[in-house]
Amino acid sequence: MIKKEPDLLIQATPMLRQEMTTPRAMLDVWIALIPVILAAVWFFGVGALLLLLTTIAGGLMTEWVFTPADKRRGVMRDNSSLLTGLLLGLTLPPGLPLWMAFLGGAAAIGLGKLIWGGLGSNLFNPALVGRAFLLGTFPIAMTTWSPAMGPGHFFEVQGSLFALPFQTPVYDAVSAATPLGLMKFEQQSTALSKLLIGNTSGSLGETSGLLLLLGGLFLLWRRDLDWRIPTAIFASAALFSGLLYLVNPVQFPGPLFTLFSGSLLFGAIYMATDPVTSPLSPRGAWIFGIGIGFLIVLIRGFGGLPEGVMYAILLMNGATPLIDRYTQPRVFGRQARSG
Amino acid sequence: MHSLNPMNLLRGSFRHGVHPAAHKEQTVDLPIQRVPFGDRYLMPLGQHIGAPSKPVVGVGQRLYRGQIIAEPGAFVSTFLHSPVTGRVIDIGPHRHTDGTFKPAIEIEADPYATQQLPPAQTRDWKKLDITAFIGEVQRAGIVGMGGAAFPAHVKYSIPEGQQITELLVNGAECEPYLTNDHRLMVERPEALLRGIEILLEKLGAARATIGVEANKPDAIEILRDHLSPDLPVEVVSLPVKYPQGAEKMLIKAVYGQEVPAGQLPRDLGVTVNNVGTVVAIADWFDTGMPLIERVVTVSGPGAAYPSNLIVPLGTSVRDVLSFCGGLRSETREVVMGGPMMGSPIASLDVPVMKGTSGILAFTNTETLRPPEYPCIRCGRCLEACPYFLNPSRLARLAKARLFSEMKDYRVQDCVECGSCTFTCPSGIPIVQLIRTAKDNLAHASRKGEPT
Amino acid sequence: MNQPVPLPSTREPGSVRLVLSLALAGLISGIAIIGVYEATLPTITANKARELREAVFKVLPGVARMQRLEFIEGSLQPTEGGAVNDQTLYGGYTSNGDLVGYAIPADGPGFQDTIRLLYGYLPKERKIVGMEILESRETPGLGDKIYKDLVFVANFSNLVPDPEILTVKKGTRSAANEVDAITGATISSKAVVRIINEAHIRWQPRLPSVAPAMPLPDNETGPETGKPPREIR
Amino acid sequence: MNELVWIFISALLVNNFVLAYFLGLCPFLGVSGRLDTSFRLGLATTFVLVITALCAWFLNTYILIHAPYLRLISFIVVIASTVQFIEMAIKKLSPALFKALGIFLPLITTNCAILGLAIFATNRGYDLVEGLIFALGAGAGFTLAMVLMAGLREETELSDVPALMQGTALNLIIAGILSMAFMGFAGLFSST
Amino acid sequence: METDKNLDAYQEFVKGLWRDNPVFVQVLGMCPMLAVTNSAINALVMGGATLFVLIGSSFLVASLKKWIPKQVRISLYIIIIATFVTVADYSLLALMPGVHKELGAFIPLIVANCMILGRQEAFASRHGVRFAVLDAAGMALGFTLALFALGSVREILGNGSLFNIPLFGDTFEPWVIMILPPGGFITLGLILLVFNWAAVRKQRFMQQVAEAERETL
Repeated sequence: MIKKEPDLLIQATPMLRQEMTTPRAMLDVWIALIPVILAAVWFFGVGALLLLLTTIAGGLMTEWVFTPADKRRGVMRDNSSLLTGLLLGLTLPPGLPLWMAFLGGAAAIGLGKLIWGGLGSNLFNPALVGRAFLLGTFPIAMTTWSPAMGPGHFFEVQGSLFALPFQTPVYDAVSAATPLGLMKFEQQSTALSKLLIGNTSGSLGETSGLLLLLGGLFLLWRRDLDWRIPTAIFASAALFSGLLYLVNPVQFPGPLFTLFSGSLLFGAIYMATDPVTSPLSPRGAWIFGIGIGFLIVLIRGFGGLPEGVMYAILLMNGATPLIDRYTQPRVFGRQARSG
Repeated sequence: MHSLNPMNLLRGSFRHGVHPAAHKEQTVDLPIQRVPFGDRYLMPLGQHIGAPSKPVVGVGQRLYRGQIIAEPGAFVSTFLHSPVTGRVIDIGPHRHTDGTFKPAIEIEADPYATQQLPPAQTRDWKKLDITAFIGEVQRAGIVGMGGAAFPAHVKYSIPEGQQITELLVNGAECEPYLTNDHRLMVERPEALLRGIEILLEKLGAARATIGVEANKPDAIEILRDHLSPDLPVEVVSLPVKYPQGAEKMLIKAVYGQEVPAGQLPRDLGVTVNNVGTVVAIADWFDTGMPLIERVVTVSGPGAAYPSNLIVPLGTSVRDVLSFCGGLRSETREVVMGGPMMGSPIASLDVPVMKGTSGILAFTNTETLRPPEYPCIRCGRCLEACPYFLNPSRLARLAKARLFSEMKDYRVQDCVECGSCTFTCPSGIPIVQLIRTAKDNLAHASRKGEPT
Repeated sequence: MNQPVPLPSTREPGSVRLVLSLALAGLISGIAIIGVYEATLPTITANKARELREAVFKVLPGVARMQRLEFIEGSLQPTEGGAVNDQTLYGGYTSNGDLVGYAIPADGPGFQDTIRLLYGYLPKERKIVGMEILESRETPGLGDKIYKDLVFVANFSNLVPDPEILTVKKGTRSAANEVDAITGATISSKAVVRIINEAHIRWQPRLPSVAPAMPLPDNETGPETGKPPREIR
Repeated sequence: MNELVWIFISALLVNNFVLAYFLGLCPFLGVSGRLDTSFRLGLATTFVLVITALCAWFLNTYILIHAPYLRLISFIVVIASTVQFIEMAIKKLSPALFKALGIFLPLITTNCAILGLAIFATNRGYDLVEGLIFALGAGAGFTLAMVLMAGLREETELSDVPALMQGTALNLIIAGILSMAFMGFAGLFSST
Repeated sequence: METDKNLDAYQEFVKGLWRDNPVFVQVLGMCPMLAVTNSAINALVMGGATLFVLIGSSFLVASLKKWIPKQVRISLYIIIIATFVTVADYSLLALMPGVHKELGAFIPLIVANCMILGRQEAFASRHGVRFAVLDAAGMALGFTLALFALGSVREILGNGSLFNIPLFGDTFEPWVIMILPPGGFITLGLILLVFNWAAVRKQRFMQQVAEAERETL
C-alpha cells in the first residue's frame, strides 16, 4: 500500500545522465598533464613548480576579484581557471620572472575569459591569450631559454625568477637556443631522441614529446578531446613541412622534426583541442586542424619567429565562428546544407 | 567527437545516439501479470494523436466491456471502448497525464460483473478488402503502442500510387527500464506473428522484418523458433543504442536508408509498427477484443515490486502502483513512459492510456540534477544527436531567445529524444530549451507573426 | 540637444551658383595653401637638407661636402632634386673637392615593415664605414636595436662587403665581412645586412673610385627643391 | 616579382591595414555586426581602394609633381568624386551589384583607409603596379579583418558578455587579440 | 542667432570634455586615437593639430553658413577642413620635424576624422560663431584629453617614461606591447570599460540623490 504520497517533482525527462561533467573533463586534462609537469620539474628544477603555481595563482585571483560575489562559488568550482593557469604556465620559459608569470595568468583570465563573459563565452584560448600578451609585452624575457638541466640541479632556482616586479630580470644561467631557434637561425637539427625525451631547452611543458603523447592517449581514452584536431594538425604540418623539405632540405626541417620540436605537440593536443574555442562539427575540426598545421609551417618556415604554434592556434580561433558557420552538420534526411 | 565506437562500422545501426544504462534486469524475467479489476476507470477522450473522440454514451448509461463509448472526431482519431462492464458516472474534465484537465468519461465498474468480453463476432479478415480492413482497425481503436499513440488506421491508409513493400515491426524497445514489448515478444510470439500475417496480406507488403535490439536474445530466439517457412518474416538483431526505437532510426538501422526530411516511411514503401500494435491487431481479429488493455512496465528504483502488467485502460496509476506494492518512500518523481522521453506526472490519479508503456518511479539519485555549467561546446551533443542537429548551438540560441534563428538550424527536425541532454557534461537541459523554443515558434506562427 | 536652425537658404540655388561657390572655395583654399607652403618651404627644405647632410656625414666620416648623384646612362651625374630612386646616391667629398666615398640609400622588408637606411661606402678601400637607419617600424626593445644598439651599429663602421656580408651569432664575429647579430632580433639584423648586400651588388660595379663628378659649387646643402618624393616618414 | 609578393603579404597580413595601421577603424568597429554586410563592405572597399591607387598614381605622376602642396586636397576631392561616380556607374550598369553594395559606397568616402592608402603609396613612391598590388593587399586585409571580426561578434551575441563590456569596449579587446594573433605574421617572407 | 539664446556658453564648452566626449561616448576618430598614442607627446601634438583644424573650420563654417549652398555643403566642408589640415601639416613639418616624422601619414588623415566633419554638419552650420567655436574647442579638448589619457598610459607602461622623461629608472622592464598596435586596442578597450563603469556609478549616484530629494519633499 502507498502509505504516504510523496511530493512529486515535475522535472522534464530525460531522467538519466551520463557521468562526465565539465569540471571532471577539466580535471582529466590536469591528470593527463601530471607526467609533463613532473618532467618539467625534473628538467628545470623546483623553479618550474614555482612558475606553474604563480600562473595558476594569478589566474585564480583575477577570477576571484572580478567575478560578482554571487557567482564566485560556481565559477571557482568548474576547474577551468585552474586548467588555464596550468596550460599557460607550461608554455613559459623556465627562467621567466615570477611577476611576469603572475601578470600572464591575470591577462589570460582577464582578457582571455572574464571580459567575454566567463567560461564558454570566450572565443580565443585564454591560456594562449595570456601567452601572446606576455610574448608581446616582454619579448626578451619570453625568448630567453635556459638549458634543460638534470636532477643534480634540482634545488637551484634561477635568480631571474625572483626579479622584482616591473624590473628587468638578470639571468644567471647561460641561455640556450631552442631546437627551433637552432634550426631557424643556424640550420642545426636536433636529434629526434632528445626531442622525444625532452632534455632540450624550451618552454616548461613542451619539451618531452613522449609524455605529451601519453597524456593525449589518456585524454583520447577518456574521450575528452576531439581526436580529429590533433590528427589534422599532425597530418597537415607533416605534409606541408615535407613538401618544403623536398624543395630545400637545408633550410627547412623534415616532417618528424617539425612534429616533435617546439610546442607543436603541446599545442595540438592540449591547446587547439580546447572545446570552447575550436569548431563543433567534425568537418569544422578537420578544417581547423589543417589550418593550424599550415600556419605553423608557414610561420616557422617563412616568418620572423622560430615558433608559430601559438599564433597559428589563435588565428584559427579567430576563424572558428566562420568555420562553424559553414560546416553545420548535414541534418538527418536532408541534403547537405549549402552555405 | 566520440564516434570511435566500432559499432558504427557494423551493419544495422544508425549513426550517433547514446548508450544509457539499460536498467532492464529488474523486470526482464518477470512474466506479465493481470491487474485485477478495480472500481473506477477514467477514459480521456484524447488518448491519441489527432482530434479527440466524441462520446456516444450518456451519464448513467450501463456499459459492457468492450462497448464503444466514443467515436472518432475526425479522420485522424479513433474509437474508444469501455475497459469494463459498468456504468458511466461522469463525462467532463478530469486530470490528464500532462497536468491539465481534459474531457474524459468516468466509468464505475460493476463489482459483480464477470468482466468477460461478449461473444466474439466472426471477423474473417481474409474476406476484407483494404478499405474494410482499415475500418476494422479504426473500429478496434488501435493506435501505435510504442508511446506516440498515432492512430494505426491512418498509417495504413496509403495514398493512390504508393505501395507498402516492407513491414517493419519495432521490437527495439530502446528506452531503459521498459520491458513490456520484450515480454510480449517472449510470451505471445504466436499472436505477434499472426498480426504480421494479417498486416502482410492486407497491406500487400512483400516481407516483414522484426527489429529487436541484441540485449533481448531470448525474444529473438523465441521469435525465430516460431517463424514458419510460409511467412516471409525475418528477425534482425540490432546493436543496442538509443533511440533505436524511433521510427526513422529503425529504418536507417534495418534498411540503411534515411527517410528524407518532411517525408514519411511510407514514401520509402515501409510501414513501422510496434509489437504491441501488431499484437492488438491480432487480438481484434482473433478474439474481437478492441484496444481496452495494454502491457505496462512498472519499474524504477522507487517501485517496491517492479512488474510487467496487463492493465485495463483507464486504471489510475495509483491503483496500478498499489497492486505491485506501491512506491518506496524515497520516490521523488513518477514518469509515464520511458525515462528518456516519457513525461513526469504530478498526481497519481491519472489513468493509464493507450500510449502508456511504463510507469517509472525515481528517487533522488536520478532526480538530483548536476549543477549547470556554461556550455563549453565540447560537441558531445553533436555526437549524440541522431538527427545530426547542432544541439549546442540550438540551446545557446534558445537561451538568447533567438527562436527564429533556430529554424535555420532545423530545430523543427528535432524529435526530442533527449540524447543531447543525457550526454551534456555541463548539465544543460538542452531538450527542454528546444521544446520551449518550438512552443514559442508554434505560438508565433499561430499568431501569424513573421518568424 | 540644441534646436537646429533651419538652413538659411530655403530657395533652390541654381547649379551655376553651386559650381561658383565650389570654385571660389577651391580658389581661396588654394591661395591659403600656397601661402602656407611658400612660407614654410625654406624651413622645411632646410630641415630636410640638414637631416640628409647629418646622415650622410655620419655614415661617411671625414666628409665636408656632399653632392646628390644619379646613375644615368652608365655614369654618375650630379642632379638637382627629382625623385630618389634606385639610381640615386650621394657623393661625399673633402672640403677641397676630393671624393671620399658614397652614401647609398637602400631599403627592403624588415621584421615588421620596410627598413630604409643609408650606408657609407669607400670605393677605394671597398669598405663600408657607416650605417644609419632612416626609417623602420621594428619592434621596440628588440628590432629597434638595429639603430639603438650602438654596438650593432658599430659593426658597420669597418666592414668588408665582399664577397658578401654574413650575419653571425653575437660575439662570434671573426672576419671582416661578418656582423654580430642582435640577440633576440636576428631577423632584423639579418634584414639590415641583406638590404646592404643587395644594394652593394647593384652599386659595386657602377662606382668609380675616383671622383666621377666634382661637386657643384656652393652646393653643400644639397638642394632639395620641389616635392621630396620619398618622404622620410 | 618578389617585391610585389611582399607588398601584398605585408598589406594583407604583416601590416594589416586595420589591425596594425588602425586604418578603416570606423567601419571595422561600426559595421562589422553582420557577416554578409562585412563581407560586402570589404569587397566594395577593395574595389574603391584599387580605383584610388590608380587615381593617386595618376595624380602623383602628372599633377602633384608640379604642385605637391595640393596633395591632400586633391586626394580627398578625387576620392569623394570617384566614390560618387562609381556609385552612379554601378547603379546604371549593374543594379544587382548596386543593391548589394549601394548603401556602403557613401560610407567608404569617410573611410580613412582610402585616403591612407593614397598617402602611404605616395610616401613609399610605389609605381603603378606596386600601388595596385598594395591596394589589393590592403583591401583583402581589410576584408579579412572585417569578416573575422563579424564572425566573432555574431558569436558573442550568444554569450553573457558583462554589461560594462558590451559594445565598443569588447570589440576593441577582440580587435586587440586579433592584432596580437596577427603579430605572428611579423617578418613573413622578409627573411627568405 | 535667435536659437542660440537658450544655449549656455559654459555648457557648450564643457559637454565635449565628458558628457559627449567624442572618443569615450561617441566613439569617433578611432584611427588617430589609436595610431598616434604610443607616446604622450605624439598624442598631444595630434590633439593640438586636431584642435586647430576643428576650431578653424567650425569658425569658418559658422561665419559663412549663409553663403554655403545646402547641396554642396559637405564638399565645401571637406575643402575647408583639408585646407586647414594642409596648413597644419606644413606648419608641423617646418616647426617640429621630429614629431611630424613620428606622426607620419596620420596628420593628413585628420581630414578623414569623422568627428570634425560631424561637428560641422551637426553644430557649426546651425549655430553662431561664438558657440561654434566653443563647441569645437570643447570637442577638440575632449578628444585631446582622450588621446592624452591613452598616450600617457601607453607611454608610461610601454616605455617607462612620460614626455620622454624616464619615470622608473633604468631597470624598468617596459611593457612593449603597449606601444604596439594590440596594446592600443586593448588599452582603449579597458579605458572604455572604466569609463562605462564610472558612468554607471555616476548614474546610480544621481538616482540615489534624486530619490533622497524626493523623500525629503
